[in-house]
Amino acid sequence: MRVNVRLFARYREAVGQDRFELELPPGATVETAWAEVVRACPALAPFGAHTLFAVGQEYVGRDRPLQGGEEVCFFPPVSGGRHVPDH
Amino acid sequence: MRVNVRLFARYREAVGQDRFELELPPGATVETAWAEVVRACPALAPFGAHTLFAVGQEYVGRDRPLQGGEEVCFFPPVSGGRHVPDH
Amino acid sequence: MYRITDQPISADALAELVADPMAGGICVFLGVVRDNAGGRRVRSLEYEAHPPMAETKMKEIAQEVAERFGLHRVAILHRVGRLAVGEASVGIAVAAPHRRMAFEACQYAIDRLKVIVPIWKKEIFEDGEVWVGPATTIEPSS
Amino acid sequence: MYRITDQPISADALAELVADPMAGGICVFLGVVRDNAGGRRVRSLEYEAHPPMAETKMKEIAQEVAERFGLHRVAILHRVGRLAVGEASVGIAVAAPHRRMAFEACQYAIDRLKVIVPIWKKEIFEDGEVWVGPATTIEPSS
Repeated sequence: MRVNVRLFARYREAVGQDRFELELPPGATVETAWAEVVRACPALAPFGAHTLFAVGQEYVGRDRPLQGGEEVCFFPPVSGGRHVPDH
Repeated sequence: MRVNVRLFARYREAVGQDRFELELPPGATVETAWAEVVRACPALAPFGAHTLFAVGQEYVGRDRPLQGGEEVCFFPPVSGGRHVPDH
Repeated sequence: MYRITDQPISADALAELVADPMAGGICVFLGVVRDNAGGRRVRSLEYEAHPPMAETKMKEIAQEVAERFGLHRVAILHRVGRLAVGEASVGIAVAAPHRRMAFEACQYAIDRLKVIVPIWKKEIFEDGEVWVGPATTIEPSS
Repeated sequence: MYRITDQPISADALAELVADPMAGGICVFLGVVRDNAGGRRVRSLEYEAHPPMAETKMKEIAQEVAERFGLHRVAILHRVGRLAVGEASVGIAVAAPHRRMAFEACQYAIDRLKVIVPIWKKEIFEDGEVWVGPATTIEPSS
């Protein structure tokens, strides 16, 4: 099946594009999609533990099964240690 | 000595003017001035206990002695029982 | 800026007055004329002030904000004259490095304004009117 | 109104959006670009969003405000693109019958926005840049 991947902020910059299609085996989850993308772009690997995921317009967990045609978003985490509000 | 009296809001409306001069004996206080004004305009009498007083731009007590040429303000109190904020 | 005015109050103008490169947040409060008061239908409000003393007291509030919150960017405007439902009678803007401080200082300022600033309003209902003044219980300083 | 925009944010326009005859107070918060972050001098900021999801999450915040405070007059705007020091990146307005509620609800809304709305900013310093995103620790719903 094919899903649409969207990248934001530093992920978009690291990969050099903000969206692409991904071919995944049946039964793939958000985690499967993430692993595929990291394999193609190892620069994303260090962020894995803190990445946020969304499908459609809702945050989801890594184990969320994907359906063909769905859009999965990879949201980069808060920048290293900067949990202080700026305003 | 002569002092300037200023009236605001309902006091201004009750007396029909917002300022006038008052002739007071030496040693007169804010209380003396208030009593004089109430004598001339008894409609103010019921508010006496809650009136606020200011001389210049500062709140003062009833026992504040007045100097010739000073301006004394009589501020009407909050309307009966309406201590609830409106916004 | 601390001013009694007979002109409409603009939140943007207030925010502009407190703008500061070190500010991360600006809190603007507008007090607006409601269509009801004490259960009665309000037609309009008429505000009256002792302008020089009101401005002096507003400046005192800004000094209190500076002492309590360490903030120096405060603007307070209060309108006088007849206002219709929906119009702003008072506007306060506070700029702060962080947002929590902006909210707290702005709320402090409007709470104090209601107590110490000599401004009265006449609530004009369809069936009468009533004067409301500052809720001060402060001890005079002399 | 809950909107991602590339236009300047106006506090007056926000206040206008929440205007209500029953409102006695309107609290407007503007988050503005500070000249420093983490001790470094900021040259500009660049905001990026997932607009449809950001707008959905803003609407959720307004629903939370309605549930917690009983208020239905909330407007949230967030700007994207490059912003200079002093420009507003986010604006929130809340109208309420009484002022305390307006302050509390507005503060609640901006606190939530920082956590759940998918918006990132790149802080551009004189000597480098860094991305900052939502501070969410929420448990995904599925």
